[in-house]
Amino acid sequence: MMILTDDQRMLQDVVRPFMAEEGAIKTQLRHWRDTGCKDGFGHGLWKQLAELGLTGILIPEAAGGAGLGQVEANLVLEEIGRNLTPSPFLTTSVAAVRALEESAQAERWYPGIVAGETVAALAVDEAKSHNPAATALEARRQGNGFLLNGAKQFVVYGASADLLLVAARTAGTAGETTGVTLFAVPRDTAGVNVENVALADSSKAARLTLVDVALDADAVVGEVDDGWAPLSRALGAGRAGAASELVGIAAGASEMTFDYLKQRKQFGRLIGEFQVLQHRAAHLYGEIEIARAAAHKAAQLIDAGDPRADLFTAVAKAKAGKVARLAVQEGIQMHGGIGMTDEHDIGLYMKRQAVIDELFGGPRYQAGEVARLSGY
Amino acid sequence: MMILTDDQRMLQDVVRPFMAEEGAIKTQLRHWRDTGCKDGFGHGLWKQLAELGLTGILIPEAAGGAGLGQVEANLVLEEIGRNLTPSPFLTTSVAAVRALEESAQAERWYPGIVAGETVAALAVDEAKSHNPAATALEARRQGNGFLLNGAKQFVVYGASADLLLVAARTAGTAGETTGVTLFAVPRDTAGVNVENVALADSSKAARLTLVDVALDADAVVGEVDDGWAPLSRALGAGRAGAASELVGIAAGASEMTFDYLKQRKQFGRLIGEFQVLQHRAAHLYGEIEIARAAAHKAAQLIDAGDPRADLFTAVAKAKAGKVARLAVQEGIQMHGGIGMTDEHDIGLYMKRQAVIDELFGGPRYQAGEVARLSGY
Amino acid sequence: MADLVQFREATRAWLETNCPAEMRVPMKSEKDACWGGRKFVFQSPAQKQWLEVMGARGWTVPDWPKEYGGGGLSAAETKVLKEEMAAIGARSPLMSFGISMLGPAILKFGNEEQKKKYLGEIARGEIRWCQGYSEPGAGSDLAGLQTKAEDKGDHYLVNGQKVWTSYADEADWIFCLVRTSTESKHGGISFLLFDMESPGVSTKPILLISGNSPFCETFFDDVEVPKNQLIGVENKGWDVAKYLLGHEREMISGMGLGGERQALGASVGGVDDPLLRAEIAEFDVDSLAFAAMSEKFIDQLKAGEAHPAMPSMMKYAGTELNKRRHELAMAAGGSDALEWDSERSRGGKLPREWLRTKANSIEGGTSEVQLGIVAKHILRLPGA
Amino acid sequence: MADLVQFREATRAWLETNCPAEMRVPMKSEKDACWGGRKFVFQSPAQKQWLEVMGARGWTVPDWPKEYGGGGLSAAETKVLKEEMAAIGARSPLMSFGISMLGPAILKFGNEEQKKKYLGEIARGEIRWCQGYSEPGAGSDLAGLQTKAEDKGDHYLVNGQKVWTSYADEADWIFCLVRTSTESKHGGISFLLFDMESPGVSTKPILLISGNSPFCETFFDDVEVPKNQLIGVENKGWDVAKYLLGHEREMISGMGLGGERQALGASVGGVDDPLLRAEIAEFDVDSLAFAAMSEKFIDQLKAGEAHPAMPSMMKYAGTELNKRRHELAMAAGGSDALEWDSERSRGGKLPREWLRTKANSIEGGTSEVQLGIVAKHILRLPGA
Repeated sequence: MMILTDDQRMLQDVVRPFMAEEGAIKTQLRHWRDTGCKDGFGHGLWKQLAELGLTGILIPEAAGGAGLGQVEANLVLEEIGRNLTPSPFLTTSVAAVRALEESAQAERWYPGIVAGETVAALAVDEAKSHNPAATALEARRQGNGFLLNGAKQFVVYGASADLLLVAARTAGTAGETTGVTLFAVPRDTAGVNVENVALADSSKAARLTLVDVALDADAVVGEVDDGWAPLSRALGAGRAGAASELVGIAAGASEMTFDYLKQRKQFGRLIGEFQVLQHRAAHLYGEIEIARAAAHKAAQLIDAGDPRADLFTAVAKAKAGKVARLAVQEGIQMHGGIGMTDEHDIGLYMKRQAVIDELFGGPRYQAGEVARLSGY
Repeated sequence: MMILTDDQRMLQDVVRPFMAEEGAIKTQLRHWRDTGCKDGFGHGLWKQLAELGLTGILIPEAAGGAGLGQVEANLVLEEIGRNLTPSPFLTTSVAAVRALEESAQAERWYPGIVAGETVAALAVDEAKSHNPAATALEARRQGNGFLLNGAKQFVVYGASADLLLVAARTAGTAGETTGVTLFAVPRDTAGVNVENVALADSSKAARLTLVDVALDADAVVGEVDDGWAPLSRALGAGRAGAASELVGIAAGASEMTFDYLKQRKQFGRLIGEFQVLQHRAAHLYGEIEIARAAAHKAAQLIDAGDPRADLFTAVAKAKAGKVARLAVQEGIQMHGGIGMTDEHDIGLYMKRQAVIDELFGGPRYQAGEVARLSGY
Repeated sequence: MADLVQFREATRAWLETNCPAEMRVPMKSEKDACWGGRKFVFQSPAQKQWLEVMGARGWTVPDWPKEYGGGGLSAAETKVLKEEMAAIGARSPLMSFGISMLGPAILKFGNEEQKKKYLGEIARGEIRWCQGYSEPGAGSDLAGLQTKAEDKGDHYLVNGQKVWTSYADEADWIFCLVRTSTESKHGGISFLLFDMESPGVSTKPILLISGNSPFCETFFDDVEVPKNQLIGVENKGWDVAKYLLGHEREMISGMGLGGERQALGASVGGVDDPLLRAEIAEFDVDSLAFAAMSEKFIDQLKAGEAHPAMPSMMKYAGTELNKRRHELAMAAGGSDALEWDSERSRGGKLPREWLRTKANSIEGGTSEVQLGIVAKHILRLPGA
Repeated sequence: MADLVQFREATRAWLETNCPAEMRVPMKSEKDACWGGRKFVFQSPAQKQWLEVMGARGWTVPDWPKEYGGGGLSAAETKVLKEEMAAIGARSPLMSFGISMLGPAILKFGNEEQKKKYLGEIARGEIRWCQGYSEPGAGSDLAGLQTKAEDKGDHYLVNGQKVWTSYADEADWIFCLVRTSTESKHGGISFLLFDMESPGVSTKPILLISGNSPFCETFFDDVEVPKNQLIGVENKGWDVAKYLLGHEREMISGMGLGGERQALGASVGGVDDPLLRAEIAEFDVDSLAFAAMSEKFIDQLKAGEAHPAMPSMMKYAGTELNKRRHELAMAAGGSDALEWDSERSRGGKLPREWLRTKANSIEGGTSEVQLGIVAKHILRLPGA
């Protein structure tokens, strides 16, 4: 069933107005950007999300969470996308929570996440393009533990994170999925050097340099050499969630644009009367509906543990990225000059789209996954 | 200088009305198609082209030809494209003539081509997709000569050809450009089996099966193992020429469509008044201009022996193919139902476009060449 | 609920007994379908028998009322019947524009007498129907039709011409839009039914660029149509037409919804060219995303939550996608796929289907018309 | 012909003597350009000297008449001068909207007194000009402007607001479209020049999404403009504007024409992803084809054979292409390219330039406006 259940609609009815108010562009994105906040997001909002039970949305009820699924998390992310709300929700409550699932580390970190006190970040990329199988950051055995050396980039909100989930290579060579091990690394561990980098959308991502970072054996999430399992879980959830965030970005940008078409006059007519803009708007509307359905499907398959989940997650991330790109491009073009000014919000959608589109693999990476998973 | 010289304009002024009249769709394409002609083109027109001095357009004046260049050949091909005139001009007067250039075989075959009595065909492809380096048809040395065994396909007008130019492998392995040898094979040579295949555009292409075809050493065009040189010359000329034919197809289809926009009424208005159709027509117009410039540039570089000729030939063939595809697709869509009927000519443009687009390598092959020649 | 279980068991038993083995083999093409009607030549006794037993029970149209020849089943029972038929691979006993298009319109707009007569014939597959909507020169502007029906007291005198009548040369009756008044464009249209064997009716197949001729031109020259063959109210035929068009659009938008969920790249077999592979992967992203949307759309329809203009969005997106699919299949087929009649192009099926798809975005309302509908009814853009 | 050879030799010798070595080094960015004007701070004595010697000779505007400060050169001589300057890599002595836009308009529409005064100042780089065309809310509908100029006898009293005035905060004078009559939309516009230091003029930079502020809002509050600063005829300013816009469009359409002929795939350095490589190859096909078209367009312009609406086609195609180029450069740059201020994104140049390109298809007439012009003036479609 591809339509929302009553419970899911209730959740949406709570989150949508909440995010439109508390997570609004002016209140959050512009505020933290213009005050030069080092985190790039508000801890207050993070706490509010916790109070709504959202930070632990994927955490089992037994562990104090809401015990809901990817579909529900995606509903939250669509609203986050719509309002460009800066928040560690995707990386912490979705990706990291899924990574830690059923591991010993979950006990340590889940309570802080549920309480809105802990922020977690995923440290996977080592080059400008996403390619987790290429993980090369070295984790050498030392005594009972490991010694980590190497670098990571595009670690979203890494400088503000308490917990870094670091993919490292314990065996094999770059390009192989076996031999990757996932480590839970507290950010204040000795040898972890963090460069806080501002991105185009004024969110923050860290570049990490790990120099002889010594970890106990229990820092391993899942099994040694078999970190691909928790990592894939985290990336799958992250990608499906990013797809919904992109759908939200597309929806927010296009709604703003469609409204503008009904208000703005040129050559004595509302620009929405021009047939070319009507048809482009109608096309865009349809594409957003399709992307939303794809993201929903991916989330459902993840929740069902269906083997097609990876395929549809790649489809959803690629499609939502392309559609959101179309939405922001049409948004700026249809707004004309005003859309190029910092004062107007539409440009902020373009910047955020670019970042989320790239996160956990851009549309071309995802389309390549679609081909690979389909056997061609 | 990218605009035509006075001489080139004079040539165009002769060829354009000639082809519009003698080469018209009704007179040629439909006539030969509907009478089920085995050749798929008219020998009468071929003779007329000879009388105009066009069959030998690229043949040196000393050999009885017009001694002109690719730019001039392309002007002819644009008119051929515009009228969908079925003719062996591209394969014979452009590709084959360039292949034979400065070879001993030229003396034998040029006079018949100049006279409009000889038809030549290029036998390169061995699989559904163009890939000349993959040539595998075997040419084994036997005595002073060679014994050829293998198969070819998509040999345009091969069943009507007097001369087949066959790329064969004398050394190396499929994928290597060295070790390919080009042979001039009279079609009536023993062991040459020809299957005449009707294509979607009602032109004909042959499938050849060569079984122990014995050839003298002087059947070699150029040097043994170095057939890549004449083959590349022929393919380069063929591709640049095909680019202009595609520009002609695009121009013919779009002119027909633009006229229709000015005549056809829907919802009480001329459909050309609808802004969406206006903008799409304007876009298409621009694309055709660009494709024409690209084809012209490629032809000029070929004539100048410029090292960038291969790059721009690939650009031109790819661009013209894409643009012609857009033109026929927009043509059918803008014509509506009537365009789907066999009675209307616009569908014929779509069929011809598909064939010429594939000939000597489709747009993706060409774009791949652009990447390769640009070093990425 | 207990009733439904019982109904399922009874249905299963009945199908087991009554569905011939030959009718449990999947159809290879549209040619294997049973179209019914006066001129239809059954391909096998089994095909005839299957139609007869199903027709007698009203299960060709399970959810129509019993008094009009239907099965009188509830929505839940209809679903059970379909599931049980699917379970044994039973073919549809009857393909029919009467079932999919005309029937619902008669149910809504016809009088009692008409319902009794026509719906029964449809249910039993006795009459094959064709559609007389489009006219030469009208194109997307359906309401601009010119075929004239003059009031001659007890009958209409019909003169004019239709095009794009599917299988008009094989159909028994036509449902037809005619102009009974010129006072207003939409207000002067009426909806008539008549026998294709009426004096003055002639048809001429249209040769398409694909080489096939599934459509005809249909000519009316002083055709007399009794007045009791008017459906609904005179001059209000546009309401009937719109209702019926809605059905058609849903049907077309649903065309690509069932199958084709497999990745194209997996079905074309061997994509060596990296640039083509890239394009196919891009296509598969769009195509699989659309498959998800189709699933959602069907669920929305079932739940009564689909926006009335949503079929336009689906029709537009689905047909444009289908055109792209065939463009890419042709590209993957290379010069093999260009052969008009050879085994390499599956007997010419590859290029012909490719050409056929070009009509997808024209028939049943062009892509441009669909986008206009979305702009107007969903986005509510001014002047759309 | 002999004269031309002589002219070339003389020019070469003069340049050799007078062009400072520093002015033969290629400019690194727009910031190295000499803009002239009252507020301009020369980057080096060489820059100042180069402007002075060229300005004194009239060679900043070699083909303008000598009596107005130009070089008085023929078209052939101008070409020789440019070739000789290019041969030694000489920088342009002066970047100026006065030269590229206002000058030609004054030459065509100005009176003798105006030509003498303004053209000379432009030629010598004494006055830097900015353009007062667009107004808030007007957008593509330039002629809908509201800035009012009331006739007060010997002067106009100007009130209103302009936007998108490039470098208004650095310019000395403005050329400005104002409304002198409301009787007709296009018929009530006049073309005024005035000093940006006039009382009542103020400017406010506009912060763009790229983080840069090359444009201003400009406000006029009871600005008094002497009547002899009207160019052409009162209420006929739209003719001047159209003439000038033609120049601007040609300039913009020519922007991408010179350089950028290198394949993008060769310049981004290492395309590992096969899908990205495919897209870049597709782009390079379009881009190199457009390079050929650009070459042809320039030749057509020179030969006087370009259709008057062709710049619209070029502007549309060139700007859409440039947007695509930067989209792909960003994709190739991955997460590095998203860094707003780091060395990995070339100090933020990569994302800022990408964002900047989004205005390409808006400024100087939107892509939609250009397509409309092509549809109307080239294709002559009805009602375009």
